[in-house]
Amino acid sequence: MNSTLVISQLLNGLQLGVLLFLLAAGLTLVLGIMNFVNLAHGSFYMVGAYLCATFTLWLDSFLLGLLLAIPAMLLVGVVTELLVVRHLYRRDHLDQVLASFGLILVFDSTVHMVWGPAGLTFVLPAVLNGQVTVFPGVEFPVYRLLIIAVGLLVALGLYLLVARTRVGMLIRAGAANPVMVGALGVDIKTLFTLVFALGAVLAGIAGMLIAPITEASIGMGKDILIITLVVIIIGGIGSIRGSFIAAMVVGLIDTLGRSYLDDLLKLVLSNQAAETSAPAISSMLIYILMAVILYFRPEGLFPPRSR
Amino acid sequence: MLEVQGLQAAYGASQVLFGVDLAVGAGEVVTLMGRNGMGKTTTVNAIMNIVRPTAGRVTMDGTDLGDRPTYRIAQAGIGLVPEGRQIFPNLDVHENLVATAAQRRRGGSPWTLERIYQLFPVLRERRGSMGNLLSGGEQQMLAIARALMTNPRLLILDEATEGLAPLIRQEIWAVLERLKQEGISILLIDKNVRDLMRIADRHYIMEKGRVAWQGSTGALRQEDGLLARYMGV
Amino acid sequence: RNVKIGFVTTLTTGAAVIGRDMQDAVNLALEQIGGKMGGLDVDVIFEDDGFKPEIGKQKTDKLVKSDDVDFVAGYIWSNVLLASRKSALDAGKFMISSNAGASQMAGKFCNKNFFSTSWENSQTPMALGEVLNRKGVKKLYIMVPNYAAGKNMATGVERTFKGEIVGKDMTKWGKSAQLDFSAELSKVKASGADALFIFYPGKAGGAFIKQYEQAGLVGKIPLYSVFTVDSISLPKLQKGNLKGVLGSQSASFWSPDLDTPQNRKFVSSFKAKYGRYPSFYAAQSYDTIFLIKSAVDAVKGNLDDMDGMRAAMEKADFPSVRGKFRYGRNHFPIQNFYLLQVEPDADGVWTTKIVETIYKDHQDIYASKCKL
Amino acid sequence: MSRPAHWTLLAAGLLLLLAPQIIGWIDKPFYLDLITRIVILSIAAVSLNLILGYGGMISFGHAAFIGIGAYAVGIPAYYEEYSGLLQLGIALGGAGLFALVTGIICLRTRGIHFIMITLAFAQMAYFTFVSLDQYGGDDGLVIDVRSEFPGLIDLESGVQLYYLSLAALALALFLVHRLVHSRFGRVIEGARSNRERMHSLGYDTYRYQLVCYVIAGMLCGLSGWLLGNFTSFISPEMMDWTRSGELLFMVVLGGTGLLFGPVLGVSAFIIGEEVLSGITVYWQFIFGVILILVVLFARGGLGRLLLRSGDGHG
Amino acid sequence: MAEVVLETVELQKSFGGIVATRRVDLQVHEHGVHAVIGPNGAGKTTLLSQLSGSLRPDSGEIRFCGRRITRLPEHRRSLLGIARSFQITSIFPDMTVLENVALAVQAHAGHSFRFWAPAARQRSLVEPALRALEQVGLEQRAGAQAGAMSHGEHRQLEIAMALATGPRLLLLDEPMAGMGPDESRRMVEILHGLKGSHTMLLIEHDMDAVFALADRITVLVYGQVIASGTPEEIRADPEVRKAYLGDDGEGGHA
Ligand SMILES: Nc1ncnc2c1ncn2[C@@H]1O[C@H](COP(=O)(O)OP(=O)(O)OP(=O)(O)O)[C@@H](O)[C@H]1O
Ligand SMILES: Nc1ncnc2c1ncn2[C@@H]1O[C@H](COP(=O)(O)OP(=O)(O)OP(=O)(O)O)[C@@H](O)[C@H]1O
Ligand SMILES: [Mg+2]
Ligand SMILES: [Mg+2]
Repeated sequence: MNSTLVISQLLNGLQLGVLLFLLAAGLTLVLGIMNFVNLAHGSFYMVGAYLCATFTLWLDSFLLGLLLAIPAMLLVGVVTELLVVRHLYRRDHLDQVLASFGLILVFDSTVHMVWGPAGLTFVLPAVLNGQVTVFPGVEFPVYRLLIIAVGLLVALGLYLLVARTRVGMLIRAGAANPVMVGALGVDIKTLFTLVFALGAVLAGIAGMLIAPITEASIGMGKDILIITLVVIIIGGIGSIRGSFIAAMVVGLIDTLGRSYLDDLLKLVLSNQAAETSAPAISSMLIYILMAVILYFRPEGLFPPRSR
Repeated sequence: MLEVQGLQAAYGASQVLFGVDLAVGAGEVVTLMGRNGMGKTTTVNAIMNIVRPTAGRVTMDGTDLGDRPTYRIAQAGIGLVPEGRQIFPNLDVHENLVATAAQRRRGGSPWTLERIYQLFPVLRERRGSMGNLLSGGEQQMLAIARALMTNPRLLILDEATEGLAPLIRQEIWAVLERLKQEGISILLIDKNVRDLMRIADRHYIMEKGRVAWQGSTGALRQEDGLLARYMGV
Repeated sequence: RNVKIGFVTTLTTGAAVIGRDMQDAVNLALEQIGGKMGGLDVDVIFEDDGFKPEIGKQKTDKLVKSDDVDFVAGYIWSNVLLASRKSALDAGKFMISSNAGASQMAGKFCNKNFFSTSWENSQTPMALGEVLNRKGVKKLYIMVPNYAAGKNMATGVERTFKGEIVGKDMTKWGKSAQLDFSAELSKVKASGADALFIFYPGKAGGAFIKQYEQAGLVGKIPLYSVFTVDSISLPKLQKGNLKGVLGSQSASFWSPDLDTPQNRKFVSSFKAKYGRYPSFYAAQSYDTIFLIKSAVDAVKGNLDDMDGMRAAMEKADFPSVRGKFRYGRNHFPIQNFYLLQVEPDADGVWTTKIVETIYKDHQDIYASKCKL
Repeated sequence: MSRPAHWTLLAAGLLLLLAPQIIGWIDKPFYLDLITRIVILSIAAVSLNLILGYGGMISFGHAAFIGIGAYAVGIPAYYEEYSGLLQLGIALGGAGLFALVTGIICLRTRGIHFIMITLAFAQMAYFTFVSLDQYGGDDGLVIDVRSEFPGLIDLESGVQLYYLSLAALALALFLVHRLVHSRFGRVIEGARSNRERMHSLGYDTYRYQLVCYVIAGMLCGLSGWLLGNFTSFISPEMMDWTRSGELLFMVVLGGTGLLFGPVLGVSAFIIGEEVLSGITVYWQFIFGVILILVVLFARGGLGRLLLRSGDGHG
Repeated sequence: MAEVVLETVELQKSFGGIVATRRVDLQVHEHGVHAVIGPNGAGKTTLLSQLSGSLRPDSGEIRFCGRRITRLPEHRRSLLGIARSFQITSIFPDMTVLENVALAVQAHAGHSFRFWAPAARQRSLVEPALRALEQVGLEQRAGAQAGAMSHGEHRQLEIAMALATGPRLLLLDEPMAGMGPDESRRMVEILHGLKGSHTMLLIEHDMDAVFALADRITVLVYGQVIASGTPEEIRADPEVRKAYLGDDGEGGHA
């Protein structure tokens, strides 16, 4: 096997993993800690991408675009929480699923109305658009390295916030019993609003980061959502550490599957069959992984110390 | 300190409280007694606005707590040990204690982790255990400790000694007496009538969502058959 | 009674840009013919296939059963067309594909009431394969989406390309298409190919080209495409200043600068009305309306005369943007294919220009399998 | 059940029974398609409601059974095997087997994990069919001839297919009705409500839930078999997670744990989609807002909303 | 002495570093009330959970009527006649009180793979359920939704469900917790009435109840049996007084 290719593919996997982690972190907080099944999490990813693209095109600077899009995402998150989500924490999961599906439709069609069906693209500043040599012989896009760095930083920050601070404790306590947290004198509602918005911002950042690679487009959130759900389930719902590890694993498996599976399949299948079934089977890998993990560890790899 | 007038409350269509009046003075220990299902817990929850009252007034030091959200009422200085413990199952003992800790009382000696662990040595041993893995009695101690850690001016204990071993229960009564001396007011719901008579100043007996009797410990002792009538004791 | 035309295209999801271009072209054509064919008023009912075969079929059913249209037209996607064909054809309606050119429709599923105003899928890549041979390409890497047309395109280029195929990736397509090609591009880079062939219609094309540039392949492994670099993707690429695409080559039966009377009229009026270049999707849709008009005119509005209308369409006697052409017996055009190159026009707008003719009067290879 | 509810039911039943005639009068043949689709999907929704509404097993992979049922028509048809009985047998057997095998694993988990593992299996089924290039892969397969029941019923006739579907729906409803009120049904409900307590009372809930899951899977397979015949087109798309999701929404919209809730939910969903999408391309916006409002204000779904207003009169 | 119904031999269970059950030998005799007392966190509930089958012991053995049941799953033990009431109320909140109890009856009325006949009308389920409700004094509430009752009523229901399974051995985890004095006394009477027909293992911190009911008492401290004997012996045991009873030992007399 070609070792430079392997290294590039590992980096590609890592980059996808980081992106998934940004999404998974917010979702796992909201689901695991606040007990809200937010199918609309992917919509924040989409809205983030659109906002960033719009601001970037408008100001002609990716950096400024990012700086404006982040507070805008915070606003989107807060408003969503206040209008819809906050009324649903105590409802059963089905109500939440239904309402957040409604939110997906609303976000998708709003984006359609505002930006049209075409999708938005913009290009990276020249500094980010090139490649660097990471190992002798291995060139890798600068920008994808940047994504990796951002993701790792966010991971660290979140871990500290949730595991090490009183805010983290309160969020977890509020998840289990918000009434009681209130009865002990803490304004849990506002705290939840902020956490929800934080999740929205993280998802939005993921969208902002991916936009210059692919583009901002309607529906980009729906598919990533399911993969993100897989990530948090594998990692153990509510565990930041778990979603980090699971995101990396899923990122690597997906990437490596895409690059090597057809060659593997060609050993057993005809060329034609291998070529057409490889993409499907590599997409299936992460679900197989999830099912196997749930079979042996029904709570995921790192179940939070309690439910 | 705490004054409740004409409090009414309902669960959906079924009304449970029909105008409860009660008061707890500064440094006073007051009990709320009554058979199962008479509305004691509902009264407490209505005071805290956990169950939204349909009518009535709740004031603390003269200020109307009105429609304040629960957390603001707690911040006014009420510490609650709820019925059924309701500790945070996904936090460990230490986190349960510090997550909501606060300082809502001036003067006196504030409750700290150290003092709590002296009071309940078991909790120190279980410091790192998740709340839901504790035994029933350990959870109950934790619930009391958690309320103490908010250093309240008024402590409400709803069946706080349920499931506690006799020795620990005695320990709790001793603590309550100390708190009373520090000037903390206490509203107490418990089934150990004998102990209540020993430490409380005044009593309210509830029946079917109303206060059916109120009076001092002395009066309660004297009025023959009162406890038998309302409590079957 | 009116002439009723049902037009199935994609009006939602990211592929809606294509649908819009087609819709605009149809409306332009209707305007130019005064909304009349053979003396009758024309009603066009647009339906959205949601980028899904199943929905496309459902909408076709509705057009046929509920709206009782005379012609079912449109269809961007080969898989949608394949799913819908039975609904339209079994009901005895004319079906006109304004884009999708599934090979099966040219061969074993060819039908007397089915006409194409585009091409059979493998023709364009076959033309491109010839170009690759002429340029001396020895090692080719192929990337196409994993659906009916993608497979046809790959088969097409493989059929004429004489060198070695060093790699081939089929990526997920449809509503949840794969848009991040990092893993595949790394493979391309490592493969030692001296050309990369792609087919990514719609938004995937723009995303692909960006990443092609970010991966540092510009100038290293030249890009050849079909149905990817067009008037839909170019404005976005230009806006993003992705210069890598300038000079890249593709094959097509049409380009905005194709010099025929009807095309000059079409392109200039389209630009005047909508302020942008039309895409080939638009050109084919525009042709669709004129093809139908030729049929209805021939029978003087007697829409029950199916045979008369069919005979008229078989003659291909209408002003087409591609100039004069013939229909094969499978009702696919026998037409020219050109090599195009991306260049700025006089106003600096990026567009495609015809470099040379690759095939003259080319007929698809499936025609022989058609039992008509 | 209250009196007005009875009348409503009767009226709805009559309407469904006479639908083809009415559609014939008003000469809108497409509506027959619409209503057939509603009836067929209702069967799937009723089956989902059985495990979800009564059993608390939230399956996010129910579309897999639909797909299996539909491919049970398509794959034999591809080999020119059109026997309806055989195809139906494959549909029920295939769906039941899939439910058994996945159920054994899925039922080890609960809550959100159950949701996700059912999704995982459905996705595996989805990708398996995507990779079956022979049967069209991602692009699907057109079914040229519908299931044949010589001398009994001709499914090529839309009306006959409709009545067959309606009969199947009635059967499914009756079955579920009896089931949930039986001893078996009580156990299923108990297991939803408090599984630990069921164990300590002496129930092996796992076995009961598994049987329930298999029954639901087969019912849904039946719906898929009808759907395959109805659309004459099958594709992996039928088992996509969004389909499972939509089915869930329909059930919740109608009201979980209500016998007729699923039918109501499916009707509201499909008719809503049809009507709104005719009005504007942005229909999803309106639809989304309605969904949110239903959750926020009509707790317990449309079914309970109707029942409540029905009670008000009765 | 009466026959031994339940017996444990060197039962051991630990959670991480905590040994919650330490080599416990216990014998419960037929038709008696055997109380287990001890400080909070001593391992009483843990012991009971191992007996009922919801926890697996690490080592040691459990015998029920001479049969080894150490590895038997919980529901199978229930069918053998071991019923349990929970320290923390565990009911079916969205069913009616009657349905709760009927479900308990049904568990012991043969398998439940009966798909057709409506269960609500089966007298064989409803009548025993009503009887159990009467026993705990909850018959008035039969039609109420179980979730919407007060804490004390939940406790009563909890006992009724255990009774309804018609058990040979009742494992009661603090049945008096949360009940008022009146209800507590009533519960003591109920349990007293069952004494002739049932064998009971009782965990309780209400010493009045323990001394009123128990024939034998075992005292657990830190998972270990520190004393076992008749109520009189236990009350007199200085170790027990120091570790658990405090002055409350006197309470039994009051
Ligand atoms: N969540 C609820 N929904 C409906 N009714 C309730 C609810 N909680 C309590 N009730 C009813 O309200 C009445 C009063 O209950 P409450 O819990 O206040 O009684 P209590 O005096 O605290 O009794 P206990 O001593 O048993 O705790 C009871 O009749 C009970 O059935
Ligand atoms: N699942 C568990 N994991 C870890 N520790 C546990 C677990 N369950 C119980 N423990 C610990 O084991 C000890 C025994 O608990 P148990 O519940 O048996 O006590 P108990 O005697 O019933 O006390 P109480 O009278 O307070 O109910 C306690 O210290 C508890 O914290
Ligand atoms: Mg109470
Ligand atoms: Mg215990």
